[in-house]
Amino acid sequence: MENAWLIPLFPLLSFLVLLLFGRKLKIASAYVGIILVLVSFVYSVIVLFERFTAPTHKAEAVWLSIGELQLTAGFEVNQLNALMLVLVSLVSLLVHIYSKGYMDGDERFPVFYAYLGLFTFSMLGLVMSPNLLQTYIFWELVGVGSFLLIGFYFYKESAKQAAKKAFIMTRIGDVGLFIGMILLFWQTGSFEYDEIFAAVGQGEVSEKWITLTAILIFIGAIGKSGQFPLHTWLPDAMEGPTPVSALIHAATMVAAGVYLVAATFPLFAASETALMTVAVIGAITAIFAASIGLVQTDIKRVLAFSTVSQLGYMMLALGSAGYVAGVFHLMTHAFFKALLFLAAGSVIHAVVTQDIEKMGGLWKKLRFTGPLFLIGTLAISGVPLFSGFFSKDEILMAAWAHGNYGLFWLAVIAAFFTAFYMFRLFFMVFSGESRSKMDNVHESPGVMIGPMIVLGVLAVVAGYVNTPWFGAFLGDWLTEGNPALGHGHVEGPAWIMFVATAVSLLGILLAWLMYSKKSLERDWLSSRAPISYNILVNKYFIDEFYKLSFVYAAKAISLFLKFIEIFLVEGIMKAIGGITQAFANTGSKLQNGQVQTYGTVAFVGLAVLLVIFALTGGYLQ
Amino acid sequence: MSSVPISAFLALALILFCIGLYGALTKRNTVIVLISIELMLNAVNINLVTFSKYGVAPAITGQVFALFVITVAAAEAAVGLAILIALYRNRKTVNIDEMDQLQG
Amino acid sequence: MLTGEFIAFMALALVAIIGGVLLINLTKVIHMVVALVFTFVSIAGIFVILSAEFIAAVQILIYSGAITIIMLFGIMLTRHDDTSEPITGKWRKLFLLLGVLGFGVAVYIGIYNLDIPQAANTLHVDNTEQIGISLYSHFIIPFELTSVLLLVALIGAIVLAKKDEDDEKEAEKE
Amino acid sequence: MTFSYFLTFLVFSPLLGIIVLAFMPRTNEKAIKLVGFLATLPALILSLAAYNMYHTGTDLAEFTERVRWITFGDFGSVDENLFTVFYELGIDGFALVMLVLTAVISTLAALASFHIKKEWKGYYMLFLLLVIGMLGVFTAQNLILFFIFFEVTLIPMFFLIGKWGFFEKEKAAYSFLIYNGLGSAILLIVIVLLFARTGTTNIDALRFLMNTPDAPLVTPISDSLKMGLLIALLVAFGIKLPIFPLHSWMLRVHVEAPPSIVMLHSGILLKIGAFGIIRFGMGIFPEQFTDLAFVLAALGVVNLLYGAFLAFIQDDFKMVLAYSSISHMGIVLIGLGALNEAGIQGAIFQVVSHGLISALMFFLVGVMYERTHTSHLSNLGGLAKGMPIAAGFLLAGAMASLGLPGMSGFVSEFMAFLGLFREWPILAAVGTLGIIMTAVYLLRAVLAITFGRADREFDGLTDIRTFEWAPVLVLMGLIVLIGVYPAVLSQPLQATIETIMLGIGG
Repeated sequence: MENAWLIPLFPLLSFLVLLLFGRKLKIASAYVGIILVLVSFVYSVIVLFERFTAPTHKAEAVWLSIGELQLTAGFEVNQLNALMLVLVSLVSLLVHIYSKGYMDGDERFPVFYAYLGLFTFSMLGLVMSPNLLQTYIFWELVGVGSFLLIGFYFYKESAKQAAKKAFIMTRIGDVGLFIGMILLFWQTGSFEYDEIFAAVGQGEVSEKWITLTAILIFIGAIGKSGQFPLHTWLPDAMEGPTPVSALIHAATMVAAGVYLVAATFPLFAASETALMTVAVIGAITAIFAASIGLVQTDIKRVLAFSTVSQLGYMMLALGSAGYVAGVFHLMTHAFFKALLFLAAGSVIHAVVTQDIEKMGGLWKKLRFTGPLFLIGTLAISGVPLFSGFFSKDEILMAAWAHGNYGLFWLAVIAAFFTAFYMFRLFFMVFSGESRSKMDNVHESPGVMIGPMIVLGVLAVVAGYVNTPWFGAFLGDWLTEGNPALGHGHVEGPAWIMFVATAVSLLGILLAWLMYSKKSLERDWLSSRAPISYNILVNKYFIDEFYKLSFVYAAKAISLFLKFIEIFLVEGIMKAIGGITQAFANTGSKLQNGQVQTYGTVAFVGLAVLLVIFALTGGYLQ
Repeated sequence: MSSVPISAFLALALILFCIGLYGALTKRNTVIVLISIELMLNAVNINLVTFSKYGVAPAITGQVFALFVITVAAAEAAVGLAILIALYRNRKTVNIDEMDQLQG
Repeated sequence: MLTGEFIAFMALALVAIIGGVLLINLTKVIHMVVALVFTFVSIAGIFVILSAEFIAAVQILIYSGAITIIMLFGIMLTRHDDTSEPITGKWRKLFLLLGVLGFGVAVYIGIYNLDIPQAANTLHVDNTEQIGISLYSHFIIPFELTSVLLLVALIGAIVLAKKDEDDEKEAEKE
Repeated sequence: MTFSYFLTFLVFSPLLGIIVLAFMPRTNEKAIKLVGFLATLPALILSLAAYNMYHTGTDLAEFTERVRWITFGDFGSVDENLFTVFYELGIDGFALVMLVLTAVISTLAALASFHIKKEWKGYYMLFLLLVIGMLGVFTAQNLILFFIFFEVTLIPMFFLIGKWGFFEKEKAAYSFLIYNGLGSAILLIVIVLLFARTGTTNIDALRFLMNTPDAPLVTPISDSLKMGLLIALLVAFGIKLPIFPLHSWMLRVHVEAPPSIVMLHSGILLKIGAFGIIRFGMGIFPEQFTDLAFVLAALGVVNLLYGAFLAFIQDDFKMVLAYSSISHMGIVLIGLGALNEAGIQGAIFQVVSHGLISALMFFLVGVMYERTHTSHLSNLGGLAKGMPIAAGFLLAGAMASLGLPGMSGFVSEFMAFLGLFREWPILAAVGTLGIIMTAVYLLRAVLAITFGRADREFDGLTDIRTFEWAPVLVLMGLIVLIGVYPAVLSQPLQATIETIMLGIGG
């Protein structure tokens, strides 16, 4: 465990090697990337197992000294970090393998792997950071990795816009984190997590400051995790290659926000207001994104909105003091959402479109992808025995136990929506008649199916590490030795489980009736309530609102400043030039050869000096 | 001892100097300009003599200097007039604003 | 404190200043020179008050006498058509007037409450003799140089004022 | 061990190149370029040697050299050094860092100057003269010497802009000269006044005299006069930096001057403003500086936001970079205004970091302009296809510029804001808006150049060529080095910052 810092360095090595020699390596660059990430993964697993027995390991060195202050860099392996290491390196490894098939034939193949390496490095670095500053550093690097990968198809205008939007929207959140981090530093005198928590625990920081800094840090999480109101970049980020969506915009980076809140949980736990904010934002995001997901027709966008919605769930859990529930859902979600995205990638690979209206009847043609997609769909819908069921259940319990009854019911409705739109997606893609114009639809190569199978298995079994029936192993382990994080398992009324199951089954049934059996009208919503349908299709017009408000405001300010520039600053310029010129003109006029004029000028100059002298008392003191 | 304060003499000299200066720089007639300069020199003489009597260290030196100034002024007046006449012969004018050979 | 000295000073100063002002304001050149004579004479009076009898005498001899006469000659030898001032000079005059006033005020601020402790002096005793002694002892070299200066001025004035016959001829030819 | 004339040789080593160039035929393009490039190397090697010696434990004071130069008046009876100007060179940690930066960027700019198309001989002679001026400014130990070197930078710069620039080069050169001449004049007044009042212009002596009560001044200086002098200094250096609203000359220079000269201008010359404010403003008048700190910090925020917003709507990429320089110099002011260790260190880091980043960016602008003959965003696009490496470096440079962690821009931005948040949190919070805007305008500009569909006329572009590799790699390497391991910079700076903090009394 002492050498855990090596884990992120392997992907970094991959990045550097591919950047320098990628052109020569060509297709072999995939193997470089895969092998190096595999090493990371294996090492992460070893570290995880070591962590089961050994205590938290932390090592640091001075990175930057400012006078007396010494800022350190290092790494820490605690339960959460060890778990995240395995999670990130695993998904990254699978995506690396999958991309070998998916990106086959792209001329910038090595660049893609280099970017993946950079991203994996940053993400692994992020989850090992022992202090806020280092977290922020990797937090930004993760953002760059995501930016580069979204903009991978750089020649597409939409990709360019999406990349820019992703970077800027997350940057807005990052600034919140930046401010929060610095304010916290001046309050507690340290960036170190444990020292901050110690200071907070001993009441050295006032309630007001805790709330403020916690909310600022949460703004960072909002940006990264695509929470309302900074969520709009995430659906657009689907412009990137699909494996990237699976890795970054489903399993790892977007979960970084959740990870951040989890990592700083003792801070949030110290302020009820901050917790409440997290919970409310989470619940709003969950229901809001789920409702948009109901009507989208782009397969990746549906999944993107479901990601946003699920991340809202995790936030709700954390905001309801359900630390374990949030982290648990983070883990299960990583598996089933990565699976869904990879399966969606496989579908797109087969039919070369992302519009679900043009798919259908693929169940028979894609013998592997179909069942795997179904597993993912069942897991996310919270059908019993799949992983999503346990974690979602845990969240609902936490929300109820914390007394957030209103938010609890919102979450239940969101669960219903989720089940409905996921199965709507499933039925439209896989059942019924084919609406595709492609003739030779064929299954993806094994290099793509393999990772999906691994994820499929995990999507089923991952839930059993923390169940009300077989013991909350994960919860106990995560909270071990750290009472600030709450209990390993939250006891709630048993009926919650039945309600959750019931709504998800209801959602599935409704979707089945509408899209498979077709006994219900499909365009029920668009015909009965065109206004609300319109609002949902246009994602509540939030993009348009931002465009009208912030983008135009920035433009307006810029133009206003341009006026200042032209009239004021250039005015100063002109004034200086004009004065110089006027002086020169007067001077040359005075050179008229008349002694009296010269004498006058010389004498008046003397007089002015004398007057100044007399007025100032003779001397500048 | 003295009922007239030193500043009165100095002020008189100042006023005369200012008048002379104004005349020297505004009059067109060169003769008057020369006369104005004489007036300025006279004002200086008043100062010299005043300080010779009422200065911090009264001494005859001030008066001697006044004598020198008068001498130089006389020489200057003579040469000045000679130049004026030579100029007048060449340009048929004594107006100073028509003498602008200094202009390049 | 109306002592005789004070009254004399005030009268002389008044005459001197009026003379100066007339110098500026009169239109005919001859009148101006005459106004100036008054000023010079009153300044000689001021010198007497300042116990510089010798200087006062020299003042009358050189200024009121010699220089005034030279000026009159100068005026007579040249033609004077007293025309009005050119319009362009107006601004300069105003400018200059402000400058002169500023200068005056600034210097006046410096001198108006100048108070130098009175030291006893014996200037009025044998004034001429004192001047003579210091001129021929301490200031002998400058004094001799002054004579050179006067000589140079004399020759220079003659050379300048002498009619240049070559020039005359050339002027006639043209 | 002392190093007599080490610094003299370092500063005047480009003179060798000037002399050699003077005897060369003006048409021999290759040889001239080679000599011009080689002449910058001695300074680079010596400055790196000095840095290395510092790291191996040599005291920087040993580099000081001092020769009696001009004596005014005869005050030997009072103090034989009174009213005497010495020729004295010396360095402290800050100056050492700036010296290395100058030497590095000069060498790279000499390489970048291979793009120059005419009159190489005159160009390189002026170029080397400019280098002498810049090296001298950072080593001068007294104000008069500083001023002389400062002026030495102005003249070559004027001709380099006016002769080798783009379309409106004459106008740019004149506005450069007018503004900077004005700044120098103000600076000269301050220097002369200080000299007249204290009888010395040595910076350390002045620092001592100004901050010691009952110091043996020739004539006393009241607090209000000190404040006046400080404000005059700030204006003089503020023009150079530039501080809003004194910046318009610098925009013209950035747009019209040849890119290799802008590398030097933006990389080093603007930094003289910051150097002067720190060295003289803070060093000599610490008390007054403390009173003005808030104004400076507020001006910094104004600079930051003003530059950022205006950069957002520019069409010319050079204009974007020019405004981004204004914006980044705002961070220097923010750090200085914070007036604590973090802030000052951040400001100095920003000075170095922006020097490297803007040199890189303008080098790339030069490379692209050479191939596409345009720098307007509306004409460019899709360069990532034709010249992927240059585009990649451009993107990396933009990332460094917008403060991506792991690169130098972040360290400085972080420290400056760390400092400011301690003193004025609200102001700092307003300032962080600049962080967002920086990302907005830089991405807008860089993506417009590199991303999108490539124009047909950009098909046959060549990517980075042989000699162009050196500048991009060296600059990028330094940017990343400082970003990852900031101790390379912070260590030499420690002593300087401690001295400053001592003066401020914090």
